[in-house]
Amino acid sequence: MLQILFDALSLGSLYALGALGIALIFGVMRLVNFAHGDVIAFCVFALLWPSTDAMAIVFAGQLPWYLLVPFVLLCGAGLSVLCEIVVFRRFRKANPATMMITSFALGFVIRYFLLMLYSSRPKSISLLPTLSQPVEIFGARLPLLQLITIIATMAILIGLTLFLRQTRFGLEMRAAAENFSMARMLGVRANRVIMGAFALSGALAGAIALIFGSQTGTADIQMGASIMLMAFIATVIGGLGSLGGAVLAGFLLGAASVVMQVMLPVDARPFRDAFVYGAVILVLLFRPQGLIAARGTKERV
Amino acid sequence: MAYKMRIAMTALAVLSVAYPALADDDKIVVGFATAESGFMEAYDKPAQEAAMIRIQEINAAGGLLGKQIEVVKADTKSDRAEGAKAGLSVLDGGADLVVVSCDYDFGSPAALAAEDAGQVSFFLCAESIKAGIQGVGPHSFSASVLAPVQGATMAEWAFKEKGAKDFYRLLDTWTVYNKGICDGFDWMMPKLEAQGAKLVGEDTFKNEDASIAAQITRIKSLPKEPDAIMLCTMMPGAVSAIKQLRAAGINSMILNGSGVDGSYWLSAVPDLSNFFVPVQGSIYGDDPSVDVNKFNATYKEKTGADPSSQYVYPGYVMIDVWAKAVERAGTTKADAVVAELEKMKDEPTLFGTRTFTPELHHQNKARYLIVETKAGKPGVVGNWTISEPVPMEALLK
Amino acid sequence: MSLLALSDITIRYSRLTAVRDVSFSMAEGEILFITGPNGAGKSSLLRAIAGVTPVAGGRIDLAGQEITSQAPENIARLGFSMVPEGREVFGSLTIEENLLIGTGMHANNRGWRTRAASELEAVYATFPMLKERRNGQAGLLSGGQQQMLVIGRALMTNPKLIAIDEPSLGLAPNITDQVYERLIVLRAQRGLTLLIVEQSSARAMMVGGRMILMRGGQIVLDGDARTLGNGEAIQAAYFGYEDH
Amino acid sequence: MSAVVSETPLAGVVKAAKKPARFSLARRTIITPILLSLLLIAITLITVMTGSRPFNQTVIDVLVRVIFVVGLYIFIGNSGVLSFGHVGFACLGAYATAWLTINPIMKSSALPGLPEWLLQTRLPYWEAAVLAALFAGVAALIFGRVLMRLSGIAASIATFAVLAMINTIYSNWDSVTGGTSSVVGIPIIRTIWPYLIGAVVAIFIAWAHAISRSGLALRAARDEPIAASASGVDIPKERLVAFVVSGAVMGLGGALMAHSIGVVTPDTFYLSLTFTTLSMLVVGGMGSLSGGVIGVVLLSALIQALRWLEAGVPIGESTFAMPKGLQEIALGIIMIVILALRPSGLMGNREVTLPRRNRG
Repeated sequence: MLQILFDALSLGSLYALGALGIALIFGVMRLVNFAHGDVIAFCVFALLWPSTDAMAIVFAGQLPWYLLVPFVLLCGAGLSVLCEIVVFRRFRKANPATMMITSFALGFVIRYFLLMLYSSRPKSISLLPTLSQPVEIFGARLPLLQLITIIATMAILIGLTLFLRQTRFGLEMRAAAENFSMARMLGVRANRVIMGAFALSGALAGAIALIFGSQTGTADIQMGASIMLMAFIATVIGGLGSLGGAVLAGFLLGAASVVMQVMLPVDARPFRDAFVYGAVILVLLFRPQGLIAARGTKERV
Repeated sequence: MAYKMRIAMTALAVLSVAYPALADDDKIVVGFATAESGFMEAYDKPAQEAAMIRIQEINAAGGLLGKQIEVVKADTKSDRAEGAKAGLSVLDGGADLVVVSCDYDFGSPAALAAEDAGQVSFFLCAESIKAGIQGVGPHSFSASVLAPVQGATMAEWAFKEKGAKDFYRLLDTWTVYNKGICDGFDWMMPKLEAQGAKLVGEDTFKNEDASIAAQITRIKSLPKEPDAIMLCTMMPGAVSAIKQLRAAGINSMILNGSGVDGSYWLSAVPDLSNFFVPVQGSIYGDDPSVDVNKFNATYKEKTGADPSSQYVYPGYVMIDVWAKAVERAGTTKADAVVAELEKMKDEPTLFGTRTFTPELHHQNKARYLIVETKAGKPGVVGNWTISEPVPMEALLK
Repeated sequence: MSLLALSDITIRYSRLTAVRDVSFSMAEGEILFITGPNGAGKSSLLRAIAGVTPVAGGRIDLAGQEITSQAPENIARLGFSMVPEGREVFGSLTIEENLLIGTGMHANNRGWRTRAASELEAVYATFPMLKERRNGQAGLLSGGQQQMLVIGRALMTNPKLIAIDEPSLGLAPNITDQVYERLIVLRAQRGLTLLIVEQSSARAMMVGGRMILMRGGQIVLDGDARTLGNGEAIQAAYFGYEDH
Repeated sequence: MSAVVSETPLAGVVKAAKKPARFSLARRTIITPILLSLLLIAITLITVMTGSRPFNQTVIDVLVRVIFVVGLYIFIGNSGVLSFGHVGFACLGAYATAWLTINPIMKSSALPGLPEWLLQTRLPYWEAAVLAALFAGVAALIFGRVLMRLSGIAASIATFAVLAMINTIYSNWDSVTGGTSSVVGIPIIRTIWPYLIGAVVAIFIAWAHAISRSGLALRAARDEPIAASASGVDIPKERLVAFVVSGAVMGLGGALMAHSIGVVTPDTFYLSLTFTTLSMLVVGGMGSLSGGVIGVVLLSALIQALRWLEAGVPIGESTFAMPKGLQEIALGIIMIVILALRPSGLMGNREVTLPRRNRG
């Protein structure tokens, strides 16, 4: 039972972090950033030296953890901000569909760039190998990594909450997420807030890359995609623009996935995702504005 | 509008020049409709390199039927629709043999194009029964061994040689290949159960699942850790699954298909032990056959790297058996070559024997070397040939 | 020198022209009402000054600088503060947080809280109700309270000119009275320039000051609110001639 | 007279859709589908003249994509709601045609879970394609009944959930769909004409829907949602009509795609096809039928040109070849540039028509 709880929490953590990364950008820009998954993949590959050999040449991955973690977070933030400056800045006034397709095209560019440098073969990396040891807690034997994932996610969530609540930048960001043009009329600098949101979102992508990378031990071009999809769904059913909702929905999706895997009979288990998506449709039908509708969010016409 | 149309047409007209249609009977042409870019490239390229090595050997020894073998290539871009185009384009290039992608799904559009044109097609290393008569037609073959043979081999070997009694089956539903391994395992299990083995549980996951924690919890809730886990999966999800199994403290034997062969990923699971893979030949320099080790050296010399996994070898086998059949038929005419291929019974090759029949253009029984990874070091620990061939019913499941 | 000057402003939404060739200017300390029926282009005009609606033609100057097509945050920095139609409080933020947003632009990160504190005290002195509920969610306030909040929020940017779009919208008349009372006091205290948009001219006549009447995207009358308000001309100008 | 927002043109449009007015509307707009069809016919004729088999296959592919993108346009363009789920209907169509056309002997061994009557059926491909389209349309009706209440991004996600459900079910229902493995034995049609006919039919269906009362009402609702519902437009109902029609067109496209390569798997009809087709629509111009068709033609031509560069172009003595993989990168960048320059797509909301006429 305890084990199931931990399983649900650790999977939910990944989805929640992903959903946050998407919700942050959506909040300030109304952009559903499909390139987010590719930023995650990029962060993992940044640890390797570009080569198309089957054997991965570990490069930054060899750094001690206290350098490795900031390195990956910076990679994510850097790439994300770069995307904003080079591409998304030009699309501030575009309609959501155009922005979505643009972000998809950008993700496509990043993915094929990685493919060219590293080839399509998934590469193995041993990231923070000490974390793969099992530990015993309350009678349940858990991978240490699972525990660290949960703790790290909680720490990130608390840190982010403090940042958003206690700093001026956080305040500006929350205001901008709720009503961007009003915030600007009060002197909030659009570029700064949007770049901040991209940087945070990119750093979150880096965090996911670290967790996911050490959990799977693999760097794969496609690796961001599945998390990105779930995160995207979590963002919507959580209530677009609501950060709290995104986190909640992320954990719920993780829990739904794990619980269904446990409860369903073996023949129905391959259909697990169909049930999860069915539940998503149900949630949307009953709460089209999401679980936690961002209060006061104005539909921009 | 008219202007745009003109541009489009000019572009199209120019493009059509890029596909010259030539057919020349003085030459023997092998056409590769394989992935040179995209997802499948990593799988097709090594086998294709091996095929090229065999072609060069043949050419160096005077060619086939006294003619040099020429090669034409078209990129499938790891895309099915592009695959069909690539197949047609090597056929237009005069291919007598159409070599298609490693995977049935990606290779079949090109193979079907070859079948339409009445030409022989060979899958580089597809391990599904469909890669042949059943899924393409009477002129199609695969150079590798069926996936169910791998599952069956591992089950029987673990039971007979390692004394494993309690088996657990963990299937990744992502691909037919994965399902094939487990199908072979499922066919073998009742025979072993009659002798005292037991299937203590089963579960599924998806290759791209971020975490298989729930599946692991199910294994851990068993009264006793199973002796062996039959893990029917492939890259990249395999690494993640193996890592998570070991991280959770499950130390059972892990039995696999050939898809996880290779040492390139072992760094992800430091000190991995009790881990077993069936292979057609060893890339680790300890193959019992001297010729295999010699081939590995040649491969390194030509490509600058050691073979990354056993999937290099079927490419070599493919050209080898096809060339023999052409030699025996005295022609590259498809029907004659197919007839010769179907006469092959336990035909020796560098990497085990090959048998083709008018019912099956694939191997339903093969000798496999078993590679054990112990403390992160893989090495051959034995070989096994299943007691009877996997029957058609189990293959077509 | 005028504080705000518009010349030949035209605003278009795709094929629709909302404001056509509008020019006027405001002196420092002036109070100006813009009135007119729905769709006259009043709000568009305010939003154009604030920089959130692009102008198709013309020029806007604020405090001697051209601000046409400037970013809203830069216009705010020059001393223009906007209280938009429908108030637009940040509903999920607390009242104090709503107020604090506007102080960000004048302080560096470190000095921010201390600097903001003195501004806050001044606003709380004007609107004691806000202080009482400072940690409450802004979205839960009543309409009148929200109106106080957004005026307070506009004050926090330390503006020279406050533009208010329909402060009476959705408020009971006695609440509207209170709002205006505070505005008049504030104007006296701080030497503020006020630009107020109202649909009806009644309030303008009551408060006094200058009034511009717009209709169909153009200025039709401009003069002293009290003298204009009593004439027959305003009736005709407001409703226009009957079509067809 | 100054232009003041007073009344939306909507009421007028809906009223105008009465019989005689509609006839003149049809006459006024029919030139668009005709021109688009002529474009496709011209491309096809050139293809046939070159006689190159791979090129023939390339153009078949383009025509199939035209069907998909036109199918997407019928829903997305008219309703303004982005759908990520339509490729799911293409999947249904492709499998339906597989069930109907595969040789019964092969079928009973590969797909034993099919009902007896279906196992015995074997239809010519064009009958199967029509039935596949109907099947996809019915499925769209069932899903649409539930989903069309939603709008905006919630609707987009819900349609995606439909795609994911279809994909999961078709990937695992081994006895009926063959699971993730390819379904084989679908007759391959390598002549180009059926695909041309399919694409032209799709274009005319889209046109007919667009000028129908339902299509007009839906577009009015897209532009002025509040005014539309005030004047009695039942938005969910009109959306449902578009959803069903577009689902059927997607089904037709899926069926033809199956016949063009001869094998189907569920993941042929998943994310990558979704994004390719959506990109073509958005780059061409989401709000216009011409935009969709031209988006496909131009992007396909661009892809081919880049591939040709990748394969190597002789320049004088030497051969210039782009590094492998650069093609996709270039494609992505060009798409971004096009969208940056023309955020509402190449065509915007305009349709191709003859000069001197009103564009609009």
